[in-house]
Amino acid sequence: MAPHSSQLKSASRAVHVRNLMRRFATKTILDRVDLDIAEGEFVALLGRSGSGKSTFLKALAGLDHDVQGTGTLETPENLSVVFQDARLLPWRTVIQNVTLGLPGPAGQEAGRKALAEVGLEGREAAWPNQLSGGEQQRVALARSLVRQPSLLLADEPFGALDALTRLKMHDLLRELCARHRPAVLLVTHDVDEAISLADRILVLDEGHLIEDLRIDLPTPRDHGDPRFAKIRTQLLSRLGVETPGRRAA
Amino acid sequence: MAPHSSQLKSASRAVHVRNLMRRFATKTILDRVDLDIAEGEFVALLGRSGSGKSTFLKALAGLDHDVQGTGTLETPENLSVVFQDARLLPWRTVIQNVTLGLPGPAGQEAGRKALAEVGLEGREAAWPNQLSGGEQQRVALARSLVRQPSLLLADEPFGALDALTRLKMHDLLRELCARHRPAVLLVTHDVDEAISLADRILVLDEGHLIEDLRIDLPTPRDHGDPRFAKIRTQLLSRLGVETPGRRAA
Amino acid sequence: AQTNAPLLPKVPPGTVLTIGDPVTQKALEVSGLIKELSFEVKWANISGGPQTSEAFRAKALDVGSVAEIPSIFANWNNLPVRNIAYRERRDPIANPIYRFGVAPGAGIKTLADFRGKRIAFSPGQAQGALVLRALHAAGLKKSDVTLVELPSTGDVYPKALASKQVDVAPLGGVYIRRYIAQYGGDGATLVEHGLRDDPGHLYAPQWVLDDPAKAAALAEYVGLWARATEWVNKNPEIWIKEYYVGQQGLSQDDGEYLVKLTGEQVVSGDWSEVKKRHQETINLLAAELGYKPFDVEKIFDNRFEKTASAALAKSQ
Amino acid sequence: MATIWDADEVKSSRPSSRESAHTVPAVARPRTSRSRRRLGPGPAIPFGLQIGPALLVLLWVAGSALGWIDPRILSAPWTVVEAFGRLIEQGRLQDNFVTSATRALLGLSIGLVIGTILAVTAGLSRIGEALIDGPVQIKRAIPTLALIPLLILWFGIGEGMKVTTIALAVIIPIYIHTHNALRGIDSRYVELAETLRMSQKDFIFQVVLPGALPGFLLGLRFAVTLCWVSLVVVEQINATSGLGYMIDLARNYGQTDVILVGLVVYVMLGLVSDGLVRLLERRVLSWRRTLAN
Amino acid sequence: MATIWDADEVKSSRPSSRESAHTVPAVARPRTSRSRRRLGPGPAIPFGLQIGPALLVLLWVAGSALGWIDPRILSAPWTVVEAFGRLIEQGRLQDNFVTSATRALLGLSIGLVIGTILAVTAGLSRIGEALIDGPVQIKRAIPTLALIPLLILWFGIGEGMKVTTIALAVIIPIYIHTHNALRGIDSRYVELAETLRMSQKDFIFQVVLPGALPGFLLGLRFAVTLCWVSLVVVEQINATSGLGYMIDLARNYGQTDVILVGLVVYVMLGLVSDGLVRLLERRVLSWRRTLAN
Ligand SMILES: Nc1ncnc2c1ncn2[C@@H]1O[C@H](COP(=O)(O)OP(=O)(O)OP(=O)(O)O)[C@@H](O)[C@H]1O
Ligand SMILES: Nc1ncnc2c1ncn2[C@@H]1O[C@H](COP(=O)(O)OP(=O)(O)OP(=O)(O)O)[C@@H](O)[C@H]1O
Ligand SMILES: [Mg+2]
Ligand SMILES: [Mg+2]
Repeated sequence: MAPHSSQLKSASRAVHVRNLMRRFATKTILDRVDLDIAEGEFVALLGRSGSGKSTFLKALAGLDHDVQGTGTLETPENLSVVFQDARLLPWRTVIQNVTLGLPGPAGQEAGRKALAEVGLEGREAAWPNQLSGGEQQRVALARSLVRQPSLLLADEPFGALDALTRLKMHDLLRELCARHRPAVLLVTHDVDEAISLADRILVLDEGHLIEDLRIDLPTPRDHGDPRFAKIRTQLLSRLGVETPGRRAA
Repeated sequence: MAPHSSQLKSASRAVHVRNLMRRFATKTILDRVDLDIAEGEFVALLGRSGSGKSTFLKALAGLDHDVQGTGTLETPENLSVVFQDARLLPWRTVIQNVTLGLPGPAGQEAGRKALAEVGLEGREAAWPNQLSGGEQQRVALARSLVRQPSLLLADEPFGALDALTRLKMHDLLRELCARHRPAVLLVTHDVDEAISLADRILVLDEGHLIEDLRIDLPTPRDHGDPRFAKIRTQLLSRLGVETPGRRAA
Repeated sequence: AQTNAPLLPKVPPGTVLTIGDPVTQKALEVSGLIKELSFEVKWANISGGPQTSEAFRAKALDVGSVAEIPSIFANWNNLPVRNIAYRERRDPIANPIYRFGVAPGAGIKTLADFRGKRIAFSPGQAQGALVLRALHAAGLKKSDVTLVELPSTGDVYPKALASKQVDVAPLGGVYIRRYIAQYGGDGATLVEHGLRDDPGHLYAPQWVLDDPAKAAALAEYVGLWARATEWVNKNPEIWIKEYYVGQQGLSQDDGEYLVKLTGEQVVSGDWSEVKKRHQETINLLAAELGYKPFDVEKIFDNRFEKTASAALAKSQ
Repeated sequence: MATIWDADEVKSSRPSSRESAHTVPAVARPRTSRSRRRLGPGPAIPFGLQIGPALLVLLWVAGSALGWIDPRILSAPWTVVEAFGRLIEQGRLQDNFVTSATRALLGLSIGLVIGTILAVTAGLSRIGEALIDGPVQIKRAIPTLALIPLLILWFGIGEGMKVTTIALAVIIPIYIHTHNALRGIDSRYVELAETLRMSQKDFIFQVVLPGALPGFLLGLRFAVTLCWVSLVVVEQINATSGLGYMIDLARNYGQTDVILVGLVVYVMLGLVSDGLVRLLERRVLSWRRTLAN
Repeated sequence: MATIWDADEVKSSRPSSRESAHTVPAVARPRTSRSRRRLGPGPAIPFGLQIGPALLVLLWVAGSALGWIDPRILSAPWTVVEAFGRLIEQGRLQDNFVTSATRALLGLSIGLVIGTILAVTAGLSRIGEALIDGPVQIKRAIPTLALIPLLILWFGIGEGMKVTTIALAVIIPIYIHTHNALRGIDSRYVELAETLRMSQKDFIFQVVLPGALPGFLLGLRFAVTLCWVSLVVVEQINATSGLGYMIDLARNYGQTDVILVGLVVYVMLGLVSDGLVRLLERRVLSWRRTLAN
């Protein structure tokens, strides 16, 4: 594990995790995980399907009351989660889902702006089940962003989006980060996405963070850049994919 | 539209669509769409989020009783759908979900094999909500494949999978296609995935199929191949993404 | 209606009678008289006017045992029935079925004091008719009092009196004693009404009486009913033990009290007196409740007038 | 890597693959023909719910007209209509209805409010549940008839007792359904609410109550008929008017035609009340996509 | 491209960001402390549901011992316990219980089967619904008390009538809950079933019934208490034993302690039946993740 992560001063860190263990029945999902995330840091989390990424996020969000485990956790109160499923309340309209719990007309206004930003202007009054998969995901994103969290936990928030919409959402997220500087922990399966967005990339495997990689490429990052390709190859091999030719069968 | 699609003889085609219209309230989602898919043909469908891909698949599956529309449709009776949401019955275990409606011990056996193939051996007795997102998606895939359909309609079946698992599922799908030669219509947002798997790629936009591209590259397909890159660029531009440097911000 | 067709001397074989008269049933069993029944009987544990009438309507019952009111109301409401047996208490004024309970502090000593008071009233039941007759006897009209409609089931009346929801309510059976025992200390009292409230009848629907076989069986049953009544008069100890304590689950004390309260019941071979009183009741109820009065002969089957007393005479 | 499983045995027992074709010529009208067998109940029959009752009435009319039904056992419809006419003419039916409706609706409203509050309290707090749930179950286990003497003791025999009894009856289905529905809300939505740092009020009004609404509405369907049905019991006591009183009286006297008038009124009240709640259900649950539509 | 919205007004009204820390020292035991406020009811209190009834009993004991409760109004617990002892010694309680239980459970079983079949029929076919639903609503709208005369007309005064009345009472909640739950099944699962070319039988047993199970079980909770409660009504008619008969008889003679024994038995039967169904609920609905757990 990179040394810097444990040397953050308490004042400047957004997330502080020590010795985090989580298990379901006999299966240990997280095995004494340590992690620090600095304020404003953008961290991407990679890992195989079923490796425990969502479990980790839930633990950080304090949502695993019923899961066995131990450990020390410090997170800001003002955090926001984009769940792997969009998790919209089916009985509230789109705009109500975005502004859930936000008071007054200011909340309404912010919600409407957020919806427009994710490309869903005019769908405010729709029911969640009248939206396409990608549209639902974007509503969930808008709901999280409108709250301007100090810590954003996002579980594959772009999984159901096409290339263009995904790029737009990347831009949106970058701009928000630049503005409010939240710490971000983003789970994704897209290695390129991780490299182009994150300051730091973690790989979770068998309950351990087996990789903690700082990305020092200048932004905007060019996918053609050989350093980009090198990081990609390194990460993919960590994930068990041997490339040249990237995704040859 | 490529001329070949309308010249298939009725005997050898799996899907025959003419003049398909679908609308929600005032919004026309599919506007006189024509499409033929030959038996054994592997077709990928791309399109922006909200462009109507899922609507199209549902129409092909005969599942839009309550949607307004007209058109001619011919599809084989024996079709199978992987929905965009995994759509596992929460009150049935994983193995029961896979073997739903399959009779007897033969069905059980096939179901167990299918689960092992998607990497979920030993999870037969789990409830769906005890699975991770990607695991649920793989159960849904196993459920579809175990039925050996003549037509497989798959709506982003790999969206929640990591790179390695995704490659394994690609292999699985390819081998099944080679064996039973179903016609496949695969919705995906991953252009590389489409190019590496499909015989033909469609792009849906504003209710029309604005692209119908036959992929004649030899298999296995090399992502580094310049023809691959050219097709990728062409498709991405159809989707509104201008590249060089592929996904530069 | 062929109420003049003479009764058959013997019950034809194969006759079945459904009888809702649980008290007599028990008496026949205990006394052994039940062995003398020459036809098949299906016993039903049904009592009370409304229930018996409902069972008649459903053709589920052939004969029932009630007081005077049910046959009157049945005839007003399209269910032709007739009384086929009659018994009364030995000293009816001293041994009434009901007494009026008076709520603590209501200050009522005689029927005349009912004026302006709230009286529990259950229309269609014997208690209801008794209230009307008591008012009539005291020279009061319905409008001189407040009739509070309450069902007389269970302990509703004593509870209503105790919580002073009504000033007067007719009480029967163990409730008479229990009410005074529990609330006498608070000032609860009783008022005697001095009226005849004691008639007991067997009655049957017209269509049963029209069936010669069933009519013959009824006649036999009326005879046994009379002898069972006699038997109970003569064997109060056994009756208390077997019926009140054994079957009804009362204490010995309560059983003795009830037997004393009832006194002796006598079967009469002459219906002229009872018919006269019935006619008065019919006229009173008709006037108070807005029905058409009818001739009392409509609800008696005179073929049975002597049946009970004859059976008694024969057995002694 | 893949050893493809073989399910030929499975496949052979399914219908062989065949083509099905269909054409919908007319434009812009809802597409009804389809290639796939539909497993749900299909589109609603217009006035479908009214068919059953209509058939029963028809049977009654025909049975009485053809002499199959003994009028002493079940009065003929025209006798009942006559009795209706008579009662309306005398003003009795209207009077009784107004009295009863006042009692029923008052009891319903009170029961609704209390039942909902109890359900939310017991649903969201274990202590609330410990204190509330048992007594409600006890109330439910005791037959109302057997409770009447106690209610008289506590609430007298006036209007208060009647409305209280109705309210107590209404509380039961409202409480149980709402509590059950609330406890059945998917925990994923509760997690969501927790991360959104909602206030307790927002949580109740945005998540809990709308999420439990389907259950609440089912409870309401029971409650609206219950409030009418309870009249029969409460109007035995110190009532001089009301539908229950009318039936009670008629039963005491054995007036079958009046009993039937009362029953017909009950049936109509029940069907209309239930129908109104179902209508409400369709409107406020319009977000649902279920087997029903 | 993005014009970032500004929600500073919004933010200012939320609690300011702060750090919360917690440590769980012991290893391998369920983690209970947490940083996030929990909105659900939290973990179940052991024997929580028994607290309410226990408190009521305590109140009764204390009230009677301290003389707050007039024994004329509500017999003291020890009197009732005495009566219990007496009735059991005489064998009356057991006899009555066996008779009643036979009736109740027979009626319950019949009602369960018929109710479920009706619900599935009406739920899956519009014609079935048209024929079944109305009559069920009509039955529901008529008070049982007022129905008794008709039931006697049709089914006599024997055991048949009693069991039928109980079964008819049980059918109502089973039908309505199952039908409602069935119609409420998410249409996504119906779509799935359609694409899997399930047989009608598989559809009913794999999708419809398990999906409607939560509703059915709630109906069952109503049904199990209803079958006991109905005894009071049916055992008024031509019964010579049974709990309802016992209470009725005791009411005639004013034996308040026996009445209370009857009510206590009812309450225990109700609580135990309801508890058993809830236990069953927890077991067969173990797949659910809801607010409750
Ligand atoms: N409630 C549960 N009970 C038992 N096992 C569970 C439960 N929830 C999750 N798991 C298991 O824990 C492991 C980690 O799950 P998790 O959802 O964290 O994976 P993930 O990394 O998010 O995977 P994916 O990328 O597929 O979403 C999986 O194997 C999953 O099956
Ligand atoms: N029931 C509905 N009522 C109204 N509009 C709907 C309904 N279902 C879908 N739509 C709209 O139809 C459009 C097409 O939806 P569809 O689900 O087919 O998109 P998609 O191409 O699958 O998108 P994605 O890639 O995001 O899943 C979307 O804009 C969606 O909002
Ligand atoms: Mg996950
Ligand atoms: Mg889609």
